[in-house]
Amino acid sequence: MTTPRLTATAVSKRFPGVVALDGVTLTLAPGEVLAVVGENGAGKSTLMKILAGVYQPDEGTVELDGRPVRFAGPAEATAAGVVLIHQELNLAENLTVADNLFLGREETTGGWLRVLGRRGMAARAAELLARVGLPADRVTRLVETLPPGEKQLVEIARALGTAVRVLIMDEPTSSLTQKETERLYAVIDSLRTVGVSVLYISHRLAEVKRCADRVTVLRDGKNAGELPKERVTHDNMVRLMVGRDMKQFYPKVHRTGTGGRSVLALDAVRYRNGPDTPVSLEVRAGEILGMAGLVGAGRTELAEAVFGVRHLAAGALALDGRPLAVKSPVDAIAAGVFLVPEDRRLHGLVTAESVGFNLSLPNLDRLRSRFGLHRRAEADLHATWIERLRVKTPSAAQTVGLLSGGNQQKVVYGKWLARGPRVLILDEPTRGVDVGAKAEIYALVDELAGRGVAVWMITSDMEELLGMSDRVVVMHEGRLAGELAGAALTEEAVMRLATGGQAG
Amino acid sequence: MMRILGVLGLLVALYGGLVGTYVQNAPGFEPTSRTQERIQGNLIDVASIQGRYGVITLGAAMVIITGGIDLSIGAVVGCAAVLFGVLTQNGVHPFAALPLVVLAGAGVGFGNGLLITRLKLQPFLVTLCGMFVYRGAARLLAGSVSRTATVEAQPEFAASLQMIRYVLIGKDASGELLFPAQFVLLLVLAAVIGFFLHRTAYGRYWYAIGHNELAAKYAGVSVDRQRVWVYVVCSALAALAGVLLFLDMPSIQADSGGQYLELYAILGAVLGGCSLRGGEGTAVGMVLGAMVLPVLENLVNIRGLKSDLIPAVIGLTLLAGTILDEFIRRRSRARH
Amino acid sequence: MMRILGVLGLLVALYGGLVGTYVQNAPGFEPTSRTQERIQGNLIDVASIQGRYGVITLGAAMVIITGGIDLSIGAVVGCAAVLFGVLTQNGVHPFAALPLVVLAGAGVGFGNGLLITRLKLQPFLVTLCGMFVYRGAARLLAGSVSRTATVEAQPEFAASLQMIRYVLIGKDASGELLFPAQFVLLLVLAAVIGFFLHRTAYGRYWYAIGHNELAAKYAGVSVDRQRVWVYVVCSALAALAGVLLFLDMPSIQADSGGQYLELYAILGAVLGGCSLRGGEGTAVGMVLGAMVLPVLENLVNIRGLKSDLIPAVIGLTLLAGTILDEFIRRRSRARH
Amino acid sequence: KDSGKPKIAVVTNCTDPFWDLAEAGANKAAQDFDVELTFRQPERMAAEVQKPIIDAWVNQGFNGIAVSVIDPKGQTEDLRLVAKKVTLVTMDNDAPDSGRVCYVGVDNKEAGRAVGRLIKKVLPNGGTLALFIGSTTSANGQARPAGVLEELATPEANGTPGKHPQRPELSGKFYGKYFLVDGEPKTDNGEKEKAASNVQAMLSRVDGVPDLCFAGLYAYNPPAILEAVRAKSLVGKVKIVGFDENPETLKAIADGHIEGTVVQDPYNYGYKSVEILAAEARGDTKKRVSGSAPYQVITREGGPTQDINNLRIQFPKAADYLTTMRDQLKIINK
Ligand SMILES: Nc1ncnc2c1ncn2[C@@H]1O[C@H](COP(=O)(O)OP(=O)(O)OP(=O)(O)O)[C@@H](O)[C@H]1O
Ligand SMILES: Nc1ncnc2c1ncn2[C@@H]1O[C@H](COP(=O)(O)OP(=O)(O)OP(=O)(O)O)[C@@H](O)[C@H]1O
Ligand SMILES: [Mg+2]
Ligand SMILES: [Mg+2]
Repeated sequence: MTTPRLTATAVSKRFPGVVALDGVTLTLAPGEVLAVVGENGAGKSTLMKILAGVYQPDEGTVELDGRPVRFAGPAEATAAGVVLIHQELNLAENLTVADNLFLGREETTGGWLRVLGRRGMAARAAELLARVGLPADRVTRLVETLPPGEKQLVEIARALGTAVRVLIMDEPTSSLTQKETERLYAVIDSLRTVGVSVLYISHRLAEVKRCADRVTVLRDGKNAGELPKERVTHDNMVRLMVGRDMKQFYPKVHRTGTGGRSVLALDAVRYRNGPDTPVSLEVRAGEILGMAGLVGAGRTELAEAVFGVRHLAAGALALDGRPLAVKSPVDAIAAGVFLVPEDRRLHGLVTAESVGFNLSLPNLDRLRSRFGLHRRAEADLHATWIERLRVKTPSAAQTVGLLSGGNQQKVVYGKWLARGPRVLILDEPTRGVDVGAKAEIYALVDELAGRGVAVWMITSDMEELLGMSDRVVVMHEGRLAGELAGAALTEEAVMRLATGGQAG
Repeated sequence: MMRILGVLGLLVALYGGLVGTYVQNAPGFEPTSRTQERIQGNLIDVASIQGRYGVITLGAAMVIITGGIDLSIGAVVGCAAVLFGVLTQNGVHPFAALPLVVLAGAGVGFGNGLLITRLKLQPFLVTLCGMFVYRGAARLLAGSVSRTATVEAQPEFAASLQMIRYVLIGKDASGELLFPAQFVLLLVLAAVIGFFLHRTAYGRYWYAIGHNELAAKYAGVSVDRQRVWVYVVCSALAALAGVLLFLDMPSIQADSGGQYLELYAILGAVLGGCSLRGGEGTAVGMVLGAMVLPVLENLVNIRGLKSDLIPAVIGLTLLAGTILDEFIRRRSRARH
Repeated sequence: MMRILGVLGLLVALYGGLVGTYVQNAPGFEPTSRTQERIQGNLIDVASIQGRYGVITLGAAMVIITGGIDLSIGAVVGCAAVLFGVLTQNGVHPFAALPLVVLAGAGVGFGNGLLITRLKLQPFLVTLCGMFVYRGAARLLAGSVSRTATVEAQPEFAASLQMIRYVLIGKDASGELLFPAQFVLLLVLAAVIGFFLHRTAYGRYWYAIGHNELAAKYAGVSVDRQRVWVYVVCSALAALAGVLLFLDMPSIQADSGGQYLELYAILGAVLGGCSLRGGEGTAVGMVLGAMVLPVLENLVNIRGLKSDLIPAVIGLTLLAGTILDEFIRRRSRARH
Repeated sequence: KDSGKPKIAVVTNCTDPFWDLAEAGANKAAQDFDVELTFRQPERMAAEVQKPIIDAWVNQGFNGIAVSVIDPKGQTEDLRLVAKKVTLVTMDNDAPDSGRVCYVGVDNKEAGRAVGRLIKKVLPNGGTLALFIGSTTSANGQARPAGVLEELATPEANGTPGKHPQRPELSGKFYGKYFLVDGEPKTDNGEKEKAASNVQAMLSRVDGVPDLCFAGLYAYNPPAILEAVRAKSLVGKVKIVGFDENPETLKAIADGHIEGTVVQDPYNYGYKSVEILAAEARGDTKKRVSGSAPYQVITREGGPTQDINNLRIQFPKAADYLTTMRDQLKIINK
């Protein structure tokens, strides 16, 4: 038997009030693709950060090629060939793509002067981008002008630019669509053939099935089991992760399906600095309207325009048949139109504040009493929604930014559900959310739709799109490319529209 | 909570030093009761100044909590003092001049706020320009103002001026300081602001804006309106402090009245636990933070340090306090 | 690119106003060549001051690019000037004193940097305390210093001092200003710093740190070391400016030498396109930004404005420039 | 530990080398008369900075305090309260109704007149004048320019607005035969660099005008004027008249680059104040002085003592005065 590329033995890590990892063990062979799955907060990211030198373990050892290592920081790990792509984007957005690709390991001349070899880096940058499927003109673009999906690809390209021997990807596909994900599989396959080991974290179990050689499952910071390639099935993974079987993953219990009355209508809407093509669509009561499109198709921007973050340049909105004027989110929220944003940490949560603070924030006007805020009512609200959404947190006073990604997402839902939506715009509703929580969220959304809430779900997750939508509209380069429902709603049809083709 | 321990420790040390100096320097023949009396008189003087500092610190701290900064505070204090003097000297009754000046201060804050929110200018820059502008406005209004000059020009205001002075400063007609009314005022204002910060929706909005303006916006907070409000309150408090300065000080020079107060106010806020990154700070902390510099200056005065030593001593003490504070916070975080 | 247009417009307007004032005020009998000569003489005077402002602006801007701030610049300038005076007066050769003082400045920056990176203190607070401390250090060193006092104490240094003065300031032995050497120095330093900012890996690190410190850290940038470096450079430049001040001014008082310069330096950096949020700014912009205030003050002086009007006019002009800048940027963004 | 000696304190109006001389004198007197001395130069010239210092001393039970008043009218009431509790002496600037036991210092307006006389001597046939000063909000900042202009324009001291005869673009005011550019002193708020750039801009404006005189009325102004004049190579062409005894000024007078300066003898302010307060603390009221002290006029060559407006005015040589000053400063090592 060859020495494993990487082993972690009995690794533990504690944070104030939380045991994130408790004696976790993991091995990774050269050229192997190992998927790590687990519920939100199971400790996946923490384990990866320990492997990559971001954290030091409280107990346990990490060995690389049989030799014990203790990286003092990410730079040391990278130098040893262990590269981590973080769950959250970590780019210097004020610099160009090329600058980011080589940040910290620039090609330089002139000794200590470290003069940038810009020509050489530009050429290599173009190669790296080509490997992840990005066009060469991105090389000189500022990262802040790229849509989130492309930023994620830049992160991956950056990792490929190093002498990587162990590539750790923490939910690399959460902001990627099908097409880019396929591209990523190809990259992974090519890495595997040259002997690079890959650690792959994802909540999209179909992906895991597609590309993993082996699956390790974490639960509550402990090893919950391992599945060899032939035993990697959706149900097996779920059973190990959650500890029980799960039925009815994409429920359609409460919904009436298409054909309800129109709740939110967009009539030839254009927004400032947006595409020239007007968009018209309707979201109806009792249905979930899915919206598909490639990265950067303009779905997020359209949703933001309806929510009042972007200014309408033309067209009109109507709610329940009455005109709706939205100048800012204040108006949208007053009308009952809520947005669960794509970028949770930037737009969804005040991460430095507590769970309770965030749950209360849009509901404060209802908690008002004569002497400021009605504290009892507020505490009730916190307790109610933490419990109903099963948010895994020590208390309502816990800082939201310290929760795992999925639990953070639940808090975002909680703050809107507490207010009672009429229209719920979900932009990537389950990004970074584990299977269990996903099922809970789907059930919740189904129930809301059944109660007459219009649900507009923007998603890049094909499984979710097909599983949950009653009707799907597809966007391509800022315009509506077509609508699909019933039997016409297939993966192929969606992809064809999304890439600019005609509906079948 | 932990944010307060550092500044509390610093204050205890400073007050200890103060009392120690008195006891140590008391003439041998002096009865203890007399020493106590002198200490008390001195503490009242200090409290009086702390009160005025505190008023502007509250404003600065509110701005800082929302992630902004206001460098025009000192100039607004000076300008407000001069404005109050000029108004009363020209026949505006003090009872009317006081709200007028505070209103003018609010107007200044409104202007700052609009420039920052509508035109999206950087607060540092806007209020730095404001610092020049309001200082200039003060100089255009008058060279210097004083109660004496006002009473000379409008003898019939003497009684009303004295009344305001008694209520706001705590000085009797002879100018004797009877009680630190400014500190009482600070406590009242801090209670009001503390109520808003910690017990109402507005406070939540301010913290949210300071931490993450976008998230606040996406949660339906009218970010711009709240920010403007905060600047309005800050400048109105600065204007109020200007009136206090006028009433308390023998004379105000337009070119230097209130100078540096913005730095002291910001310092007070930061010592009291506000982070300049926004989103942090408590009303209690603000009051404690504002108390530091006046005690420190007083300690330096009564110890009769050489003038040349003073800035270094003040700087090093503040630095030591800051470091102490940081260590206490780290401890508490580690133990948590 | 667009960041520069606003300040460029402002400068063009100010220089236009300056030349216009001369032409308009030229006596009828004066030959044009004589008017030109006078304009030129004045522009040299202005450039000389711009040069010195620029030196500290470069430092302030570098700190700002990495997302920090340095309020101790003015105090370091004053302290360095005094130190240079005291050293030379006590027999240290000017050629040795110059590097020594710059080194001392670097040491100050090193201290600031360590406090900020190791103890994780807020830059605003550390450098505000520094402002007191270094001002105090200057006062402890001496009351005031001057070239004359140095030459009197060490007559053998007269020639070397004059040589340094000629090279760095451009003044001949009689004190006549022959050419704006300080501006030349600024251009040289700006070229060096521009090279580092825009052409080397270090510059990339500074921008990255300013925008997203964590991203830089994860990319393997030794964030703390880079930040310390930047503070070192900033304070070393301030110390150099202190020596320039010593050489250019008749005498420097420890209590006031270099006062307010930190604000002017920050203003220059921001006008030149640095954002106080970090991660933005260009070397060309810094130079242009530093040029604004001296021309503006000169224009105001040349037009013979009443002294009391001057601060208000300066404040409003800067504000107008800032607003103009913002509009140009918005335009360019919309068109993009 | 408490020494049992009388405790005397002196507070000035700001920090300045001028006050170092006073501090030297005060220290000497403290030795001579065996008292404990606290001498304080506050950070900037503002009553709001000075007041808390005085209050702290009063509470600390000092026996006597000497104050350089900033705004006599405004501060009188406050000082009256101080005078009730401790012995008060005013120096440098007086507040006559404050209840102080006496005033040590010159009459700033009288001293300003002496500057006016120097200007007249330099430009006997009239000419163009520019005045530079830190600020005009304090008592001395008002009295000095007023004295200068009164001397030049007696009896019509308010000046007549007008344009410069040869350079109509320069507006200002006429005081007798003298034209004051802009009709007011140019202020710099104590910022030394601004003091320099003020002069520089003025030089550029009056370039080519004959019979020029620049007068600097705060201690740092004359050297700032000289530096700017040198930078334009105009030494001798622009006459400079000063105030106070900045060493740079004195040296320039000795070199013939500045015409003369009017000095107040701050060493004696410090010495005298402490002497009086020490005596008062021991119940001796005989040391009190009355009236204002004589100023001195320093020129390169010096001159015989004269009686002017009931004051005995000395005219020492610059070089001699400089030497005296150095000796005085030795006591505080500056
Ligand atoms: N810096 C931290 N401070 C405190 N608690 C933390 C910190 N980082 C992680 N945690 C906690 O440790 C636990 C494990 O978190 P981790 O991010 O590793 O989970 P995860 O498996 O990656 O979840 P997800 O799938 O949601 O990303 C969680 O309970 C989380 O709240
Ligand atoms: N090919 C592209 N190159 C650069 N920018 C693009 C490209 N396509 C779209 N964008 C930009 O992306 C933004 C639209 O992205 P938006 O986030 O609304 O799309 P999305 O469909 O939600 O995609 P994502 O899956 O990335 O969220 C616009 O600002 C647009 O200018
Ligand atoms: Mg994770
Ligand atoms: Mg999107």
